[in-house]
Amino acid sequence: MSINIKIEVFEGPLDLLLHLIKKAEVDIYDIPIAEITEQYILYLKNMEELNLDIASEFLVMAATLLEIKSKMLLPRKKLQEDEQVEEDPRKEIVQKLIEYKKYKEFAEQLKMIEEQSQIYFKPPEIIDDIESKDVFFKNITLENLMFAFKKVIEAYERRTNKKSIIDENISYDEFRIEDKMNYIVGLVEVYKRIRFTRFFEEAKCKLELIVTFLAMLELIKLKKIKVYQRENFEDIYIEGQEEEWQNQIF
Amino acid sequence: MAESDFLKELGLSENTERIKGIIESILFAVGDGIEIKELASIIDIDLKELKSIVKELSADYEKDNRGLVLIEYNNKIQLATKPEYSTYIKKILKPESKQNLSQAAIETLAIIAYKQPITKVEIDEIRGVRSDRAISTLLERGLIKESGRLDTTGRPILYCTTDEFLKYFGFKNINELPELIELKLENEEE
Amino acid sequence: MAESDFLKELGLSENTERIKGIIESILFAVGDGIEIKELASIIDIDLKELKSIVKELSADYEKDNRGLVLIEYNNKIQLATKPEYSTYIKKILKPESKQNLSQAAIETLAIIAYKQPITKVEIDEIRGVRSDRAISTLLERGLIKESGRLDTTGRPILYCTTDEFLKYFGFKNINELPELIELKLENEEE
Repeated sequence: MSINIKIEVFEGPLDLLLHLIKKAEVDIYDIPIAEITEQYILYLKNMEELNLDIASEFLVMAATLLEIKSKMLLPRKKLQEDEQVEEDPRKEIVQKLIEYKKYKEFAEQLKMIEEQSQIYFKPPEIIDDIESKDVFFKNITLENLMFAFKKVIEAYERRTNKKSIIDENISYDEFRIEDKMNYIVGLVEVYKRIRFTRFFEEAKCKLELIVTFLAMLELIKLKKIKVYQRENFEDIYIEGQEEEWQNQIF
Repeated sequence: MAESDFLKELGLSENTERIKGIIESILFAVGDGIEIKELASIIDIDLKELKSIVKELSADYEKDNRGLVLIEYNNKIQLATKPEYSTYIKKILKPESKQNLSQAAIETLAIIAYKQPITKVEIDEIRGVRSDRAISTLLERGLIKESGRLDTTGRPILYCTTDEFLKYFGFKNINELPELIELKLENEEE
Repeated sequence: MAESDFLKELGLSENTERIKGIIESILFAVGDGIEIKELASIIDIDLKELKSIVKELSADYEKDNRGLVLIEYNNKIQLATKPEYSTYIKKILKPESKQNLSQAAIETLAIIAYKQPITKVEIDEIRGVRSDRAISTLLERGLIKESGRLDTTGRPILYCTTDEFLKYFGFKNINELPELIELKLENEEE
């Protein structure tokens, strides 16, 4: 008899045994152990001939099958001697096979789902570093910012009768162009566009006015700020140089 | 007045539409499952209301002009592509982005899914072979995870399935799994 | 025949809707820009026809119930979330930055926003309490910054708000703020 066994890959001895049982079309609860053992060993021999590595588990199973086979050949003890029905030597292996079969069938279902369910997911968005510097607070909105301001101003005005806080400062007779330049640049940075007169409203003396004006001229020279007027006699505005002011209304 | 009722209705439904948009944008950005509860707190909306909007949204996606579906598992929702358009996606995505599991891995997964939490020794016992490689593949794919240790000699690691597993196979939660298997097996025996 | 023309029309428009769905699913799965040419070859459709469908699709996304937009650049198209929903997305993608500002910090921020540039002494004066901690919190959070020094005794540091502050409240520039507050305060007094 020519051996024409297609060498399939089996996941393990249980997988192979299930295959042989199915092929032999026998009842799993009543395995013809001699026949199945023979086929099992034949399969291992075929694997050997093909120089396939045989996992040790396959060999252990071969030994187990041979042991069951020899047990099956022993004459059965009489039932009268013992109340208990003697165990079928195949019982353990059958239980194992049945349990394994259950999971194998479930695995088959999973495989089918895997092949059919062709859905794809999208990788999550990565928020870059620049954005991650953003801060978010749960409890702060423009509304409560205004409310907070209104409250503190009211409280302040109840405490004092003064309108201007700047007046509280003691002016010092040393106004430096450098400081005024920083001051102007700071303001321009904050407000982007400021009325020219704004810089002089807070001046406390003539000297300060002059120093401020000089600082402004210096900044214009350094091209740090722009001064412009839409029409004669209209307000003069100061703006940061880097601003795209052409795009604005003026 | 009927008119004001109508306007109120209109306002509410406009709001619903906007919330759908918000949900979509969040799910798109996250690219993963998100708990419905968390979503409700982010949008600052009643959980019950959100659930009903999610249901509507899910139905919206069924239209032909939509390429996405809303999947649900473990009280999470996630966006995914429509299965019927997968042929087109396969054409552009690299094949390795979706590799089917080996027989050993899928058997091991089946056992873990059914018997979780379970140790490697128990899995080996059921399969009749060692499952080391299958387990490490499944861990790598994020389909299973370690979940504590058993209180016996050697304190072996216990394995269980992940949300990724539910998502991958389209199960809503792990509880429905054993029932599904049992049901299937019974039907086959008939 | 007019009837068959009508049916043909109908068939075509159904097909258009389906192609929209296919485009959406591809863009979603890819999660990046894709060349329109490549898209046309994947869907196996005329480039001109695709471009007109993409245009329609882009308009579809403008509806309220959509959370995505179709962006175009370099003959590529890509899906992105709608900018107006970004606050929600940031809430979930960066949960660690969800913090509350203290009342002291809010008050201090309000004063600086309105009166900038302003010194710590002036802030303390208005609040009636020391604002050191509030100021350092605001500096840390990047909502305020130092902007030079005042020309008086001790040359105290001046504080002003940052671009971050503008971004957070959605202002284009700081000029909008005092006017808004003025308006609001007047309205409240009415």
